[in-house]
Amino acid sequence: MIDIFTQNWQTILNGFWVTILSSVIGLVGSLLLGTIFALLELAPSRSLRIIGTAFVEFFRNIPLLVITMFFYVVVSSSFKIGGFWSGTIGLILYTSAFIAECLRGGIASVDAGQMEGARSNGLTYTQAMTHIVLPQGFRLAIPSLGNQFINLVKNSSILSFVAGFDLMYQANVISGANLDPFNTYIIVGILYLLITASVSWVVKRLENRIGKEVIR
Amino acid sequence: MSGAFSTSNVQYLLKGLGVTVGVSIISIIISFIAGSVLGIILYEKVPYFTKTVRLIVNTIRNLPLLLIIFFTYFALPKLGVELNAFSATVFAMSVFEATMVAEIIRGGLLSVGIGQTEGALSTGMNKVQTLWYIILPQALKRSIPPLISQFISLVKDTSLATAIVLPELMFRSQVIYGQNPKYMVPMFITIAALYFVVNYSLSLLAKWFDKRLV
Amino acid sequence: GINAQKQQLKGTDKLQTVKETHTMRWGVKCDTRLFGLIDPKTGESQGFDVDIARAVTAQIAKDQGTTIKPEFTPVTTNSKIQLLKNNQVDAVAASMTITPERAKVVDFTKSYFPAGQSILVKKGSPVTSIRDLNNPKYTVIGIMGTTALDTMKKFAPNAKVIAMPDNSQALSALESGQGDAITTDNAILYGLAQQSHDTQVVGKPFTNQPYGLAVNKGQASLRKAVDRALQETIDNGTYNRLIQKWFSNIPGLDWRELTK
Amino acid sequence: MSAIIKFKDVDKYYGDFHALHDINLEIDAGETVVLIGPSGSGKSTLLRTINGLETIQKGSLVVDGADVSSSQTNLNQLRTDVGMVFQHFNLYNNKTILENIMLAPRLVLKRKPEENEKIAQQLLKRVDLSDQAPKYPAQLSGGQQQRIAIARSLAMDPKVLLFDEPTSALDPEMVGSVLSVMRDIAKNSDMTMLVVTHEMEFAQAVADRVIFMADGRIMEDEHTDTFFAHPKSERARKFLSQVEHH
Amino acid sequence: MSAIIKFKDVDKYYGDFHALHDINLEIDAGETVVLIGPSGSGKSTLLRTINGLETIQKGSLVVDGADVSSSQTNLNQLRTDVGMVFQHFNLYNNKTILENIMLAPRLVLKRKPEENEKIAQQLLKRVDLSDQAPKYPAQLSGGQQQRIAIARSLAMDPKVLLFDEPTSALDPEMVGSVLSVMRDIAKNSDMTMLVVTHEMEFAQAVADRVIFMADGRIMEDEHTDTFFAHPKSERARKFLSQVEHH
Ligand SMILES: Nc1ncnc2c1ncn2[C@@H]1O[C@H](COP(=O)(O)OP(=O)(O)OP(=O)(O)O)[C@@H](O)[C@H]1O
Ligand SMILES: Nc1ncnc2c1ncn2[C@@H]1O[C@H](COP(=O)(O)OP(=O)(O)OP(=O)(O)O)[C@@H](O)[C@H]1O
Ligand SMILES: [Mg+2]
Ligand SMILES: [Mg+2]
Repeated sequence: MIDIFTQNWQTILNGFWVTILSSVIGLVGSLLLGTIFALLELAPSRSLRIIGTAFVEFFRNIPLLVITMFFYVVVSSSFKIGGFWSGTIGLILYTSAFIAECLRGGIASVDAGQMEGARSNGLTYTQAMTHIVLPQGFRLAIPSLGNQFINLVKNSSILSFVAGFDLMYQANVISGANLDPFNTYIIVGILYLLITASVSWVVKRLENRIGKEVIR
Repeated sequence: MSGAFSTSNVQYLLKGLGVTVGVSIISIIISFIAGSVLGIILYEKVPYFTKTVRLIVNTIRNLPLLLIIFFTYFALPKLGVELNAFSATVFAMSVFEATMVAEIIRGGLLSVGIGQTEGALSTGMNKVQTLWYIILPQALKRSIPPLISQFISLVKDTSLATAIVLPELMFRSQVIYGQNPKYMVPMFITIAALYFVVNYSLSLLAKWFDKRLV
Repeated sequence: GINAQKQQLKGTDKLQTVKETHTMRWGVKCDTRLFGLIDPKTGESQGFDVDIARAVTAQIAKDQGTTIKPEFTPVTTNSKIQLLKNNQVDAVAASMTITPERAKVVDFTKSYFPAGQSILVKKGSPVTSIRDLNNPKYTVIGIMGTTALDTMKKFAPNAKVIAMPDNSQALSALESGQGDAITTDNAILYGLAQQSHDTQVVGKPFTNQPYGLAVNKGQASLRKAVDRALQETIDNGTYNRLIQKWFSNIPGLDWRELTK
Repeated sequence: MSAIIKFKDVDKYYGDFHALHDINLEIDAGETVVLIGPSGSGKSTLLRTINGLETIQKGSLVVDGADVSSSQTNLNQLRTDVGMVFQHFNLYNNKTILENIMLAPRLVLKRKPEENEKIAQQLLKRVDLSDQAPKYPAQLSGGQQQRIAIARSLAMDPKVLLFDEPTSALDPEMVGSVLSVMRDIAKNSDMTMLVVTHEMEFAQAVADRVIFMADGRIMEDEHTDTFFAHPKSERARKFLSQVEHH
Repeated sequence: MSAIIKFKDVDKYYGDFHALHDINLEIDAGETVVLIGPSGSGKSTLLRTINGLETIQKGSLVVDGADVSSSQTNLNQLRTDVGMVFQHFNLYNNKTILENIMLAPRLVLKRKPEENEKIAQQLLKRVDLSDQAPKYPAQLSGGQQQRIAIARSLAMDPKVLLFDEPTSALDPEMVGSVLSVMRDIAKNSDMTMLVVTHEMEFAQAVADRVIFMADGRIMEDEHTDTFFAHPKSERARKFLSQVEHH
């Protein structure tokens, strides 16, 4: 098993970095887009709410592979995007729908008393939202956001469908050549676990730090 | 009628929907049963055993499903387990989703609250009776909405089986637009719509349960 | 247990199994025009490879004095050898080039199709041969897991390279301008050219990469049976009929050159 | 003295449910009024209409000259004059004690930082919790949290303070300290106070008037001594006996 | 009469936290004992050790002849003899009222269906809730739920009944009905009762003995009249004044 790594370490490492890069871009992009979707879904205006909900429901209910392939074979014929960006854009759109749901859930689970307390104290709706409810909503959403980030890392293997040169893609190339899929996939699996475990660890730490501040 | 929606293409695609739904239903049933058992083991903290199960569940949960599919189809035969694309997909999905279901069931069991357990124990019921008559029914009821969400993911994830040439919906759409690039956009719209209809109905069901449970 | 079973499988004479079960499991392509492409009407792969596999199976049956039904499992470039090694198929007829590397892990019959690598470009492209591509401003598209990319690097070391999972995606990558040429076996390129009218194959094939049928290592009797059946289909004219059936109406290709 | 809170023929519905029936009530500036009644009788609802947390469907409600029922009225403005203390405190979980007190004065009254902090510290002293300023709400006991909630309301310098069962979520030993802060405000300021509570001793000691509600209606509205000495209605007598003697 | 509950030098830890210090206590069969003390003093913990919901780390605890601290003891058996009523009722949310009462007798005592239902109906009558049998717990008020919880415990015909603040999660008007059921049991049965409560009037009226706890220790253990007339410790005096007079 070791020799698979020693013989292919460059290929594997390349794939590893592509997976991390795509995940990080996916994380930042989907967090931004997801927050926008969530705010749209909670907006006072009915038409904004409908737009937000439509986006979220659409991307939540079709497979990531469909979104990714659409960018790869259809969109790429007009805009020159390769496998990496088709996959990463697919990841961002798909994940942002889930992040929007997490944030909405977080905000909903902030005790209604927080809003009432703030309003009774004279704060406007916007002030109460930005100073009191949203910050608590984000914190309450951290565990479920963490789950989404782990899913994001796992889902980045979608790049292998579109020649995105990620870890999964390289695993297929290597095992197609050495005909030892057993050990090749185990090695690659360990690398994936390395990334997902690190994400869990960071999320746990964040949870604990914030848990000390807000005990519910 | 010819073009993207010729009779034979439509029939071919609908059969793919059948495969997608078939794989999904079988995997849902197996993963629900296996996941419930795992979930109870995780909840009950059986010495050593639970720790082992926890390690396995965490490992599988944190791997890409695609990797598990490839592993099942290409690597498991080396151990003498021969699977065709269909059974390999069902096996991989069931294993992966069972770990997801386990976590949901465990969460459901925990959310029932210690008070129910203490109430039951204090009337002289033993642990198994308490679990079976009091905790599990409430936990399952609470788990329905997150389980449905998980099963929506499962339905979507069947598309990954194109990688091992399972002739499900996504694969068949590729075959059809492989005939003619002009069919690409119609095919994407069609399969997106098909997946959406199946999954959105499921998510409406989840919302309905959600409302009824509060 | 599992290991004993595995030993047993390895020791099994596949030809015997084929005769006993009256089925021969073939791995064929599902995405390769002219050789193995799924037809939505039947849901089955159709093409020259598939017909050859059928003819060979029928011939073996005749030779062995029994009935044998061919069974087809769709494979990808990436998975065909793995499935053969895993005993998930008995033989492969999947536009597979005979190479010394592969010959180490599988056994080939003699060649049944004289393939060679060529390039496909958009009509009107300044590229007219492989030499023109030897320039960093060009990107060449290959198919994941095929030998074509390695070979191409010898002829045009300066070109950039991307790999696509299958042929139809390679074609759409060419059409969408992600690359300037596709390189793979000429026969496949003819299929693509037939499919997409603003592309053409240019230049002569610059390699000799004959296709062979393959069986797993250690199956001498099966390999001999397949080889013999293949020769018989050539001898009795079936082979040439199939060449004509699949390659007679491709513009620019004289199918007679392919007959044996 | 003129009425600072004035209900006239007010009705309130939650959907089809008729929560307040034909409420007529005037409370003068500086008065301390205690509101009692069985669970579900509409006490909280009545209180919450006063600062616009609930809207009324019929009648008129004027608070400090502003018509609460009119959509023209700026509720944010009104709420700076009408503070509210909740059963479950509702302190801002994500802010320290000091920030809890200083936030609304800073955002709404645009009070200068130094002045804001000075006032906040004085209030902390008044509720006897000066040493807790840097902590977060979750680190305090219920009784302490409730005293902070009172200080937070006082920081806005309101004319009216509403209390909705301020001690009923507290452990018995915590109740005393909160009531004594409330007693202090009632005696030593000209604040108008309207208090929903089940603490009858407190009511007897501090209230000018007692209002007894049942089924969304005001059943009695009497001077404190009169009410406790001679409750008129059968309902009130029964209620008092249940609450006082178990 | 001999002791049905017997603590000898009992210590209990939650991890590092020393929750019960050197508890020595004997309760005779048929006695009604009230346990009081400030929040966190260990009242619930002490109660919960008696039916094995919490394990002790030192000393011995014998209940109805069974050594609770021994791993040999069948706790399920013990718990059929020791019922418990919780602050938050803990009725089975997924069962009707009648099923709540009948479940444990059916599963544990293997009581016959007809007899089981007959007894359950009698108990429902005793707690004055005969008409609620087919409802689910969530459809009842807190006071009603607590009376059902008592009936559920009685259905097992226990020798000991433990109550952990049975009325402190209730609206004030609900408290009376629950206390009167408890009073009925204390007077009209030979049940041994151990009650944690803040209801001092109830304690004075019903208890044979009062135990006062603080910081995990038993500070006083006196006859009811003696305790209320002359609490020995400063802690007890302070506690009584806080709980009784706000
Ligand atoms: N948001 C709401 N939607 C529907 N009904 C409500 C709502 N809030 C209160 N109610 C109902 O209105 C009635 C009065 O409720 P309210 O909270 O004012 O009573 P209360 O006197 O404060 O009772 P408690 O002593 O239990 O706090 C109750 O029947 C209650 O169920
Ligand atoms: N499961 C537990 N883990 C750790 N500490 C606990 C646990 N349960 C109780 N404690 C601690 O033990 C001490 C005694 O708790 P206990 O619940 O017995 O007090 P109590 O007298 O019943 O108080 P209250 O009147 O608030 O119910 C408290 O300091 C509490 O924080
Ligand atoms: Mg209320
Ligand atoms: Mg307690």
